[in-house]
Amino acid sequence: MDFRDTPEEAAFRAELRSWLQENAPERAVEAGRGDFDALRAWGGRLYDAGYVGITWPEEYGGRGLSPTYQAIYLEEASRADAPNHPGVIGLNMAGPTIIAWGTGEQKQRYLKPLLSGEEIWCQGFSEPGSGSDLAAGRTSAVLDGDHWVVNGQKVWSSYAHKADWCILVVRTDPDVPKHAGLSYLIVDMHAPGVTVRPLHQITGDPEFNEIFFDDVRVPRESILGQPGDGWKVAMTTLLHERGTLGFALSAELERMVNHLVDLVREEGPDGRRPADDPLIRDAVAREWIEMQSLRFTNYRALTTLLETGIPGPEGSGVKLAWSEANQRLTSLAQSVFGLHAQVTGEDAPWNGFWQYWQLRSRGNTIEAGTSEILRNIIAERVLGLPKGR
Amino acid sequence: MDFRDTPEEAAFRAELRSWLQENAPERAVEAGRGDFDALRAWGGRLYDAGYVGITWPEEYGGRGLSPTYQAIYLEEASRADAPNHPGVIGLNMAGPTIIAWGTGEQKQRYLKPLLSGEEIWCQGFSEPGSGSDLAAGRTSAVLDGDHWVVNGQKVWSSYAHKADWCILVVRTDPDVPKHAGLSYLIVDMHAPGVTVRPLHQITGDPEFNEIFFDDVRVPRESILGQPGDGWKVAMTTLLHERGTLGFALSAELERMVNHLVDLVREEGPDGRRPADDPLIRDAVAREWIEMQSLRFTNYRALTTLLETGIPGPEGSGVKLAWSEANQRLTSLAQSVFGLHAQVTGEDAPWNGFWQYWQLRSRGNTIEAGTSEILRNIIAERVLGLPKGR
Amino acid sequence: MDFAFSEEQEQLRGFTREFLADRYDDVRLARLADSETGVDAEVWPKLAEMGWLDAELTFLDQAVLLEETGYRPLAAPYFSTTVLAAPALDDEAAKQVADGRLTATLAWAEPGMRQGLLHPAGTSVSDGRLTGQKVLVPDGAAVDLFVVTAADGLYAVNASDAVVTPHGGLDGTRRLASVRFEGAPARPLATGEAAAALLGRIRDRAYAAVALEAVGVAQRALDLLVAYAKERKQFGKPIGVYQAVSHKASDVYVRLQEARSLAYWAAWCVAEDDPMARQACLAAKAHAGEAAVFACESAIQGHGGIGFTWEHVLHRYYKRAQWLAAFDGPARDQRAEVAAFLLD
Amino acid sequence: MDFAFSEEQEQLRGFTREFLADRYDDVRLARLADSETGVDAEVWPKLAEMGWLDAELTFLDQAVLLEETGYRPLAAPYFSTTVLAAPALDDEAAKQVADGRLTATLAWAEPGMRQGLLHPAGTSVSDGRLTGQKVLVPDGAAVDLFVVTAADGLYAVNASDAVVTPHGGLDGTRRLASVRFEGAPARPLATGEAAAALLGRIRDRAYAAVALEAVGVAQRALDLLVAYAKERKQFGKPIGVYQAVSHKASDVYVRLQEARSLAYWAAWCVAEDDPMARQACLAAKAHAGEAAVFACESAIQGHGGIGFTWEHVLHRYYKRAQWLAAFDGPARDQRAEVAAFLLD
Repeated sequence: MDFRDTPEEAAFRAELRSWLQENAPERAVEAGRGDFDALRAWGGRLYDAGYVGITWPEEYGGRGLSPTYQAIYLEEASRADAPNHPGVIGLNMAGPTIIAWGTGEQKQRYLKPLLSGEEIWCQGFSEPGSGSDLAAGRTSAVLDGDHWVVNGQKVWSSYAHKADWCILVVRTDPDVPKHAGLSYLIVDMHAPGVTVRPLHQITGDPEFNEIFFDDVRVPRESILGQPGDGWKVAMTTLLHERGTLGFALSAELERMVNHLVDLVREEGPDGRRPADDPLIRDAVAREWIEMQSLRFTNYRALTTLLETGIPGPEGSGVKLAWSEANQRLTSLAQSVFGLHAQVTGEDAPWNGFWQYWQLRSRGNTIEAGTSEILRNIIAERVLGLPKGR
Repeated sequence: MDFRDTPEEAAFRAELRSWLQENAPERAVEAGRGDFDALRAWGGRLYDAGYVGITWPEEYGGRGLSPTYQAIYLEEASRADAPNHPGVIGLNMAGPTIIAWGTGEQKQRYLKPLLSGEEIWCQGFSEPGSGSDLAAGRTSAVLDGDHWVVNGQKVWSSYAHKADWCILVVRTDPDVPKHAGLSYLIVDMHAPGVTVRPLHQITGDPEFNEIFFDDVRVPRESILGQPGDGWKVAMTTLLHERGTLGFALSAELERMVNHLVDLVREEGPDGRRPADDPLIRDAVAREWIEMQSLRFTNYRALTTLLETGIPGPEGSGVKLAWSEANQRLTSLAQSVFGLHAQVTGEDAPWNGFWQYWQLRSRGNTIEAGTSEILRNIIAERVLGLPKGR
Repeated sequence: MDFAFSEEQEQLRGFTREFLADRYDDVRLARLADSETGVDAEVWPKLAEMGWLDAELTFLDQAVLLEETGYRPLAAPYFSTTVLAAPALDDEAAKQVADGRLTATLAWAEPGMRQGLLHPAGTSVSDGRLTGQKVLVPDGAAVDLFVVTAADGLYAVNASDAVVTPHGGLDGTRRLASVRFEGAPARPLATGEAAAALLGRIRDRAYAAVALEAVGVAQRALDLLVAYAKERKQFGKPIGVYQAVSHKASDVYVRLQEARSLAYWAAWCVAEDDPMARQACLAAKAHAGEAAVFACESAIQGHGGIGFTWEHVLHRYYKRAQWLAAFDGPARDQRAEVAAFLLD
Repeated sequence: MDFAFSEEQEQLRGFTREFLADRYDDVRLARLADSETGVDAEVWPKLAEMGWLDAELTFLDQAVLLEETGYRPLAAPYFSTTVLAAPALDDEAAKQVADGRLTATLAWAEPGMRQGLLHPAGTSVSDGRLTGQKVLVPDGAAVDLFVVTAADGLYAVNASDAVVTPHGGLDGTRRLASVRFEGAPARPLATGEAAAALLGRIRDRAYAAVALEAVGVAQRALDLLVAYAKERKQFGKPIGVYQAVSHKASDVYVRLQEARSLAYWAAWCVAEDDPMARQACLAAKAHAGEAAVFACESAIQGHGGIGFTWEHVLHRYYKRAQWLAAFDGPARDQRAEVAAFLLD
């Protein structure tokens, strides 16, 4: 057991830190509101500097390093308060799935522009009638000559309004049991018949979207795996979404804790310093401890991953715990403003930062696996309890 | 809406208060450890003074008053820190069931000695294999001439080691669906074949018991309702257990909050006053508010009861909320002692009061309907959600 | 001992609920909240007609209205006028309020000073002219008159004599404003100890009102959650069969009933000027504010993604719940005062 | 970056778990806890044999032992001797400990004074004789030697020179005692700033050890809960299918993993004398103590009535969890110190 960086890791960290100091733009206060073109440019600079696809094979534009380096990147980027690469869906979901299931041609075609931020990806998994129940999806694809013809509707798709490509789960065989009839397509978001409708969140920002497919023609070969493999391929996607998520989340939480510390040490609009209130002190310490516990839980999962190639089960609770911590933390922050927390626009305290993130945090226990589903998964897959459904 | 006592209620309260001041013995610190004969004598004195069976018909030794007077009794007894009548199972479970289902003879025979504390009752509902699932019980009663012959085992029966009578749910017909085959007997605990084995709790005290029935002969007429009515009769018992419970619980909580206030205002063994700690102040205020919320929720349910004859649904959450409040409150109290909380015997702080009640409180979410079952009941019967089982 | 509203009060509740449901269905509420001012300009005369502004209404009668305007938010300065301002008004202004000709609010908080209702104010009056800066004034851009706290008492100032800066607000139908007074003509309403006592009564009343509204908010959130849990299916069953959903709904129900009991107790104490009024109002505000937030958060979670959208009405209730919970400081501030009663 | 125990350490864990499970099955544990002294008098030489007392053990090696003695409580003053006392001992005493010939503990708390490990002591020494009253001494009636905090440093006093009053304890295998010294011969171990620094290191170490034990306790409680949830049927199904049970088990699992991560971090910091040791140990103790209590309470609830009986082993773990959570003050005390690092 040794938490210190190896000399190589330390060098990587030092180089990265100074690169970030010189290059990272200021992070927009509110996620959905940033300038997307500027973000895309930032993604390109990150890629050019070698900080995107750190763990991906070199032949596809990656750097072939161990996940430890990715963890270091996430920590440092968060400490520098740098914005995220805009291609999160591509990096965390589409990319790893293509690496696992794609043909050589597909890898050549899609991976590099994904890393550089030139092409943005989105995902089409959920449907209005089937939230957490992926296998109940009804969006269909029917083979017509050399093309799949896709019809249906997807929802909760972030970045769809900016995306060039979509990883799409469709039903290609309605006559077999529901898991067996799914396939996994790569769909051009600029194709005729694709319509994106932004869904505004409770923050007011359009972060997720609905996607409508109306006789969209998709080349027959734009499929990952074989027809009928859709469920298995999607599980790879979700595994990777969750597998690489932990460090990103604890890094996010570290950033929020740091902001919280800044906030409570400031003098408030009523002349008091929240940090002088023992109840607030107790709550801040609790979240710092929570953040460290998630950080080191990630390290444990990472160690297992390095040793066995499979992430440790310790990590499965990180998203669950993070989402609730982030909700507590942002609510605490809002509470120090009193009614002032309600004022929006230019008179909003902290330029609306806490307002936005407090509201945004209510989605944390819903998106990327609801807390209810995650608790089921831990109970069934980690603890071996009998299935409740 | 008027929370003030009517002149009659005020007179009753004043008389009771001064009577308690003169007559109430000191309450034993730890429930299961008191002197039972002294408690029984106290029950007799209470009865002679007219404070037992306040709402029961006068013909059976009650006073025929409205439930408001029972609520006043519970409030005042708790404020005076007076011990409970030892016949709680009789008063809250057996008695109301006999009033509802008993024959004239049964009422004449059983009710008066129950009120006076001369005869103690226990209940036999749960079995080792069927905790919350009453209808899965297997203790059997077979008719043999003029007697039921009872065989089986019951568990979680408080006062069984002191009891003269037991209300017992038995299976009299194994061939019909499980709810339909139950009957409800009154069993003499001194009859041959009845064996009581005390179960020690995590407090170390024997408060509950196992009861073994080995060819116990029960007179044929010692039944409430008809053979096969057992489920319905038992539901009456449980309704009454829960119906009259609310005020007893909020009165208990008021007593505990008062003790907590005393505790934190005292100087601790380290020279500090817990009441100077803002975190403790916040927690104490929280429990005081919780207590008031339960108290007034009971008043609302009581008003509905007075108006309609049926307790209001508001009351169904009182036991649930009380049990968790009592757990938080007693844990908070123990926390102010530090490691000293661990010392038992004559060196225990507060003579072991908080130690006992903190451990005892863990049973609160299990006994008389587990919190899980109570949440099911609220969801299904009050909110009308579909049954999960 | 009687813990029920009278038959007349229950009738009033019925009318009120119907009126509000009719006028402020979820679509209309959203439209108003997102409008320029957040105010339904035409509703005020109707309130007067229906008798909501009558001086004879007891606070228990008003409790019914307040709970219902939590259940269906009313886009008008009703809380500000009748709860925050009315108790301080002189007869003439009170009569105008009762006739539906005057709306008002209370302006107390000042930048750089403790902002509780009972904290001292720095605003000063000299020669009948008031000068000072007030912030976080509820419905500050929607009323005709300000009741202003000053160092030596309470004053009435016409809105037309003040410089009002309206703010955007999370809760679109109850926005805040900053108000600057630059030697504005001011009419004294109360001074010295009388003013302090009056402000204390206003705060009690406001806490009770906030608690009542919070109960209405929580009830609506629970109703939405339960309805959705019966209808929405996942994995082939209505989600209400899963204990993760049904037990959460049960917990909301229990908290809501507790909050309601405290809110009614507080309302009765205010109506009767009961000696426990202060504690009851602190308890009700602290508990009900948190209960409403909890109810809304549980309902959003129960709805999944759809409950997180701007289109769904839930976030309107959530923001109102947050407004109420934040009013005059978070629950921990009220608990600190309760603790002082218990422990000092 | 490597967050795993070495192969040797994992082997040590295997041996340890086997040894403890063998020697302290639930029945034996109960018998010992309810015995006169709560101590397994014969186990000490075996610990020495197995190398548990070796001076060469790193704190990471010991971390393995401590976690396992939480999973299966060891009825011997191992924590007191090796965690609380050993770091202060002089070479001679340390050698005796390593040989299994000496047990020891630390006596710090005094009546009427702040009782934290780092609070000043009033006990005084003059002419090599120590006089004072100590309370809440862990394993105070089961050891040969006391390390005693005095106003000017740390001293060693033989148990035979002290008046020891054993107390009954909720946790039967880790009881407390009061110890009076009336001019007892005392050997100085450290004085002045060196003593203060030493005591600080002892406290860090003790917090890490408490956290590690708490992790073991929580793991056992979770294992018992999961096993019972698979086997116990209600309404025709194993209770583990109900989310009220399975989600609670999931929550325990998550909290346990968090606690474990913090405990290992703390242990590593102590072993390496890392600059973050103080914060890591505070965090680990606060979190893991509460996590163990939560795990035990959840397991008791999941077991229903049977988990609430004296016969069932769960309450032994619950009382140990409470002991650990209470050690040197509840979690809020440790969080207050963490807050000081962050905010002051």
